[in-house]
Amino acid sequence: MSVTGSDELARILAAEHPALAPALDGVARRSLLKAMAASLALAGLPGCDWRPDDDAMPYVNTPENVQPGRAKWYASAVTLNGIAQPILGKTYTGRPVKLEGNPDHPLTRGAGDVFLQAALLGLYDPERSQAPRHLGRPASWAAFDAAMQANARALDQVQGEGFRLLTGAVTSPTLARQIGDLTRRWPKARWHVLEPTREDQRIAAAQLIFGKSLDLHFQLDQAETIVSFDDDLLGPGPRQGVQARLWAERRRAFQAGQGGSRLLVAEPTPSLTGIRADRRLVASPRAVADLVQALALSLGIHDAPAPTLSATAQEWLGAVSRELSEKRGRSLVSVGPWYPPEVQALGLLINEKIGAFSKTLRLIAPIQALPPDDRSFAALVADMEAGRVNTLAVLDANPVYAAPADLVVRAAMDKVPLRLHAGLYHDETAALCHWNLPLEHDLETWSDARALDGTVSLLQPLVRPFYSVRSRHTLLGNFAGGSPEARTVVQDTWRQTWGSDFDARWRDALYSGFIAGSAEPFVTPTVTNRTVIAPPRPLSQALTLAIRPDPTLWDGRFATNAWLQELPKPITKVTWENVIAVSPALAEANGWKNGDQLRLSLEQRAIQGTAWIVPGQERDTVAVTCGYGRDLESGAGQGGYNAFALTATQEPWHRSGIALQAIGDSETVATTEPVHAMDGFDFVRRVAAPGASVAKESKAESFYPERKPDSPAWGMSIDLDLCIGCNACVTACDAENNVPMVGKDLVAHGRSMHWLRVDHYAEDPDEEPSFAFQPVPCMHCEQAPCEMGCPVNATVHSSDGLNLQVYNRCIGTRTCSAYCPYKVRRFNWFDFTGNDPEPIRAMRNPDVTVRQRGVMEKCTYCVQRIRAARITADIETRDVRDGEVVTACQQACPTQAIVFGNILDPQAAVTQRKANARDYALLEEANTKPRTTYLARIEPLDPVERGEG
Amino acid sequence: MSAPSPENYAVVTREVDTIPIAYPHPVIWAICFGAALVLFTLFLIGVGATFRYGIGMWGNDIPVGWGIAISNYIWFLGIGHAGTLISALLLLTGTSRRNALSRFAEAMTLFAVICAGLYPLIHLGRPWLFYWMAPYPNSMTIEPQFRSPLAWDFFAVLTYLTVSALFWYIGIIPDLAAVRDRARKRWQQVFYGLLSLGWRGSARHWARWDEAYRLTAVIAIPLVVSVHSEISLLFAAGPIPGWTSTVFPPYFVLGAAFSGFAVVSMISVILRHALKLGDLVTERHLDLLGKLLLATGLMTAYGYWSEVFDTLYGGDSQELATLHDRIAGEYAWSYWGALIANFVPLQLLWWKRFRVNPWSLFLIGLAVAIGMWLERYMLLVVTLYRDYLVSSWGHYHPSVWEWMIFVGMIGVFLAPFLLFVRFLPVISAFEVKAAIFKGEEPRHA
Amino acid sequence: MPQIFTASADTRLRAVLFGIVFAVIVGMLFLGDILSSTYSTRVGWVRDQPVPFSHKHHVGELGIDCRYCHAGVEIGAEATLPATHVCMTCHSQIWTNAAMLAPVRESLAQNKPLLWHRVARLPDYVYFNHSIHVARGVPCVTCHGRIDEMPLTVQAQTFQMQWCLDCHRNPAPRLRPADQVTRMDWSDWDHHPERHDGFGEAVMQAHHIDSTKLIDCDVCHR
Amino acid sequence: MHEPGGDQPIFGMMAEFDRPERLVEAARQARQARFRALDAYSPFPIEELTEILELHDNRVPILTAVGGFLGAALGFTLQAYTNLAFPIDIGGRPLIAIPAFLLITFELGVLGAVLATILGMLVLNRLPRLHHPVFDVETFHLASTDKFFLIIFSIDRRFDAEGTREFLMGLRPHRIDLLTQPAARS
Repeated sequence: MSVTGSDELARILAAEHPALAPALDGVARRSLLKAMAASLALAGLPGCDWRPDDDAMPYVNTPENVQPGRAKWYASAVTLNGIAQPILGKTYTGRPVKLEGNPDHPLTRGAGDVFLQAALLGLYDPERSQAPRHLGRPASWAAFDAAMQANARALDQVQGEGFRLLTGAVTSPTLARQIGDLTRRWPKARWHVLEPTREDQRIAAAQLIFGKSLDLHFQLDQAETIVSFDDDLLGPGPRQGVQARLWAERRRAFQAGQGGSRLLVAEPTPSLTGIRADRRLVASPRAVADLVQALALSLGIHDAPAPTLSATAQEWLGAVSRELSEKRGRSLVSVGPWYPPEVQALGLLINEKIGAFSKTLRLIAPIQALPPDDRSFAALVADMEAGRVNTLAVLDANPVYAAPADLVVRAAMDKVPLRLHAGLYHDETAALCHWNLPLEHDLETWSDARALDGTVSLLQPLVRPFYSVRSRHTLLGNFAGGSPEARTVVQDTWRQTWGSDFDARWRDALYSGFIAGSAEPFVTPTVTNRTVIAPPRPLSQALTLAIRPDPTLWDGRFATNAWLQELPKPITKVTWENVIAVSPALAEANGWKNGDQLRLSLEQRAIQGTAWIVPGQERDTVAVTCGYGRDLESGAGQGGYNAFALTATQEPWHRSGIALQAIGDSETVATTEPVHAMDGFDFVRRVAAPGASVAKESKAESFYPERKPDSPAWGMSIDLDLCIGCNACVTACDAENNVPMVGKDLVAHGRSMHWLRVDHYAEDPDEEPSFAFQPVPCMHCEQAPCEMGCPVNATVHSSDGLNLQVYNRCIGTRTCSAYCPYKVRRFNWFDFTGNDPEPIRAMRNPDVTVRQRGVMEKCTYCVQRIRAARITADIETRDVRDGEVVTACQQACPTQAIVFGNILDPQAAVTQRKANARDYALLEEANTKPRTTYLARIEPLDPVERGEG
Repeated sequence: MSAPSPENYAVVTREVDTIPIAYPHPVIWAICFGAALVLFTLFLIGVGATFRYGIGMWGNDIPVGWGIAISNYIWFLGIGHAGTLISALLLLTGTSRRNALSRFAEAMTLFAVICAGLYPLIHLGRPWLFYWMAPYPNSMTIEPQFRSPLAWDFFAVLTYLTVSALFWYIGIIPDLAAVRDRARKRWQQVFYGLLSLGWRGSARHWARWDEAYRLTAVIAIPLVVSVHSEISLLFAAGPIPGWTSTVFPPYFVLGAAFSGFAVVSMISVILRHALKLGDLVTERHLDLLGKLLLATGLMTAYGYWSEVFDTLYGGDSQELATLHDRIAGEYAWSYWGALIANFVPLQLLWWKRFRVNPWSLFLIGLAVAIGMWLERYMLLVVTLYRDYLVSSWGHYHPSVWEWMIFVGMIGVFLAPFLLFVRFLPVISAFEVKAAIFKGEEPRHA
Repeated sequence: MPQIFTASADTRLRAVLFGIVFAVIVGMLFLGDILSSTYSTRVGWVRDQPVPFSHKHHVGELGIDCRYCHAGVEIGAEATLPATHVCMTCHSQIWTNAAMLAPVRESLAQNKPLLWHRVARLPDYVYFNHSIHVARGVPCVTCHGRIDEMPLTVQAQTFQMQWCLDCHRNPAPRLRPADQVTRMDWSDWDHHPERHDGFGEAVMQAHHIDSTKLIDCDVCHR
Repeated sequence: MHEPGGDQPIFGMMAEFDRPERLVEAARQARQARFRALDAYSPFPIEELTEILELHDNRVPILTAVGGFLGAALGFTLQAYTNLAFPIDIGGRPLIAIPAFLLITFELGVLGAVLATILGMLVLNRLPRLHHPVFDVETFHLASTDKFFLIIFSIDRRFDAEGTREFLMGLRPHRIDLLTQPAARS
């Protein structure tokens, strides 16, 4: 699905033809036409490109509180796995142009992730299905309604016998209520859930020992010691924003000398959590399970025979139990959702033993609405095959693509007389359904959803739908022959709850974006069953396969999202495809190199993927990610392989007995960072204790007159001790600054356009490397070499210390880039924006110039935000307050590793940050006096390494 | 030595000035010129495609934002330095031997500099705005940024081009007059009549001409040095390891002269053969060229050595890393290639018989031309593809379009040079005569 | 040897040489003129509009304040064009069926916006913010000219960078009392600057306006 | 004006020699015969002639110096002025960065010097001059090959057709021509 062919000719095409416009990868002409249709809805909204806009189109009737040319913020939420990610949406004349986490939300406090940021592109995605279809041909909603009413009448006769509803995870109280109503009306109808990345095994574990399903709530801000058994606490997913924020709170306290913050991780393949760990043990999935058992044993939780552990494992486990006994009540043990319920249960019992319950580990009633008793997806497939299903309504799920491979969904589908599919895309499932019903995107719909702690967010439309789409609530009503209006349905839910003071509370909820006090209360459950038997170990000694959700495409729902496709994976920095991660040892044993094509076969099924050597991966573990290998009609999302083809209902995440061999040929992988070794340099510096200071280089002399900076003097500080490498800053930057996406081939060619990159370092030894992340934006050097090199004054210094890039002055000599020691400048090799389809133009941030072909661009410290703040301040005749200018990356950072402000204001957060002893400048020896500086990583030696204990 | 006689003067005129009027081998010339035009077309195609679709057509990327375009710019400009330098030096040292070499050496300079000057223009991201490099009153009130090495280059190259052109032109006027006087066809008479500005060899004119010519020569030498020093600053002014060396200016100037003399040697051998100028471009000339080549070559070698020494002595880790990349990195072939092609064949020139043998001289010149190209490429690419931050390391592989433009650029050089050979006196006949008169240039046979 | 050239050839040659030099000089001057001419700046050019709206009538004669229609001018970057219903607030009462106003009624009836052609245009890479200029007392007339005397609206200034910089380099003389920005006739100030001596400087001091910072590139280019 | 203007009917009398030495000798004798308005034509510069005919002209070097100075001055003021007119902070460098400015100053200095020198030389030589009386001499086309000419201009005080001819005969030239002006011929 690459934008441009590998040869020159294809590049020409890329530059010339909209069909290959990089910002919207792999858009076929057909969908472009659709995009044009959509453009009618957007007509007159001033697109922001370099052509002077000649015509002006005022409103006929200015909507209330819309001020053309002035941004309005609306509180709403986007969902991931049905879980609310509360947002504030920035809109211009009714067009959302940027999403930010909702800082008022009691749980997230504004923390978000890449998926939250990228949801914006999802809204404007011309790949979306844009009108209903029947048997693949465009159809009218009227026809659909008629069909549904007929069908509903038939079902009424038989109490809904044979009607099956399949949804993704549901936390929406309204949707749950609607489903409830439906099943009351049709008692024999059944509701099933398929959410490929749902934490089913955790819920099962709770069932196992508490006798009821509960959600785990990790209070990372309370946990001074966290022991993670392959649980990616800080990794991608619905939990990332919240957990990263909580962990960072503890970490900041630790930096200030208040209590500890230690993270001990045992995992088979490097995760963001593992990279952040103080002690990381490389262990195969089976070894991880063994470790849990051994720990439980040492705590006297069971008396099963002790598993055999390697020396390093025992040593690590020793450190763990030492820590746990030291920090009783202030420590937490978590077991990855990938492990079977029994192991999970052991983890819970360990937590009980170490006094974690209702301190570092809170339990709440599940926020997801779950079907009563056994309504698993497997059961649905069984019924379908048995012909017990006559109407299958798929609402926002994609079973054909994501179902475990041991279920023959395609065949089963054929046995269903009437198949309805409601989704954002015309996906694999849609292709097998009679009716394809386009859904409204979260940003254009009325709905509600719950955050991790149960707090309900109201979803309100930030923009009038510009495709012919319907909300999930409306469609669910349609299935039952009705035609409810989404807003009313949602309001009804809350009218029932609130009764008389509905209007006031509704208004408040819309304004704040969430319903205050709707969080689930914590429960202190009693353990009803302690006889947990560990799972039978896989007998095979061969390779183990670890399947994980993809860090950028999640379960594949974002396959058409160019921002996420081109976002470098946090650890491999690979874009546009998923790779087969193998350990250095395994690769060497088999003579595999990065890029070699491997064939991974398991039972009768096999996938073909690209080998990628990952330092720090367990020797005999092979890691793959879901989400790629899509089969959309437009051809989008075809890169990589579909790992769901290797999953099984009973073993969704770990499989043994796989075979792996090279098939001979090799392919270039589009990675933004070919080399990950630091090569003995000290780009990322480390200190041993919070108070310690980094080795400062002697102050270098300069030929140039010392210039006293003039207030405000903008500067940035990035705390490498808080950075978890989640990439939220990168995506936020893409959205805020209209950064174009260029497609796989150009990325492979070293032409990716990200203004901000997160460097990942893995230093030898390969088996147990020491990792680090380092975000690198423009350093805004006070003595910038780039400025000196530019012959036309296109990159110059502003009086408040910004290193400016004046696009319209740039003639593209690229001298600035050649002279830049940090190589943070990006060049428009082709016309990356001129051919963007109308929806993408509508999405652009009007405050930022869209760059023309042949000009250099780079991080501006979000100068548009600085200027906006200064104008407001000037109008109010005051100085810009600290925290008034928040750069996009800073805002998006869930751990607040990035701080920005006026370094001449002694009170400013950034000034205090830079006063820290850990503060250092990258490449100090280049003597460029950067305004962006870093705080060193804190990596305390633990007792064993200190030679104690 | 035999006493000068009118015949001698007439012979010289016949040998040199008949060439433009009645060219000896028109067919061969036409074939060569046709070939040059084909190359020229390639150039147009390559540049056309680049302008239409963008610099992305090339292999450049981040970190290697510059590529062949800039290394060729330096290479061509280097070649362009020999002509003026050699002819000015020899003029001032009063060596009469220059007269055989100076003319086409200068012509080579002229066309090489034109080629060099084209590169910075076509490598721009928005070439249609190239004129922003020049100061002129404009509604933006923005002028060039004169601290930038590129701004310096802009002035340096323009000045150098103008000066070389004028130097070459006033040198050729008297011979144009001679051609005019022998021309019989009307169009030739008019053509050469106009070009020679009606020169009539008046003693008054000669006197002033001589002053002007020598003054220009005096000025030309520091100019040559300054221009390539500036080019070296295009690299050395940046903070990037491998470029910050202070040895760069002399290093570049010597390298330039080196490559230039190499190409002069090649051209003199070819012309000598093709136009039967054996008794004008004598073995002594070849010998002289050989010695110059050897001398500048050895000095360039010193530059290489001192660069390595500086790095090892300075011991800066980044500089050391770059040195390592040069001798053992992905592009080590360019370093060793340069080293070998530049200095190994060169050693033959210690022996006179290799200096005076046209073909050995030609081949050594060729080797040096290639070697210096590799050196320029190495200096640029090796430094850029791996600078400070490991995370931003990259690669550079020139695209077919870049090669096309390079090959085409050789056509851009050859086409006008062939026209020069065909229509203008390639040897400074009047100076040969002057030498005969002074008795410095005895006539053999 | 016969002469190649006639005696008059020299005269002609000199004429040609002189002609070339002359042509180059004149050509450059002419090019410069074209670029600064109203042909390229569009100053004073009338553009066709759906409705021949007369600022002369509405502002000059009826005395409607700029901000009644251009409501955004004080709070946002854009002055904003009036929505159709703003026009109709009056024209539903008066000139209710003037042919001239047909497009306006149509727009309201069919809920289709009027398509105006911009008169005061800036390139997309220039970010001009009305609110701050108005707040500091840069009167409308400075950039938009005597709009109250324009039967058909035309661009009053070149809007070239140089023109912007003239003011940004030395704002003081252009500053006026902020509460009178919409006033069109400032002849008394222009004719008797001494009467208002130091006003601009006072404003600049009061608001700590440093003109050296007003020419930072990012003031307009982002 | 060292040559007769168009108003003179006679331009001068020209003698042709086949050897440079003879020309030099002839020139010397002409000087001894106190002819002043003389010129010689040769295929290549002959320094002796410059001596004998006292053709030294130091205006060219002066022009060089002046041109060079003006060019350099222009170069520096251009850079200084533009930086003062729109002061922009470039990488914390000084606004007037003298070392950086010197390069362009030097280049423009060189340019000015060379332009002044060469254009000056042409102007002082009254070139281009396509049509000239001496071209009327039948064998003058050899003046660029291997013949050498001495001319005594009609404006010389001692010039009279007969006497001058006899004097020139005394120098044993190949031939002697009397040059008339085109004006007179028509």
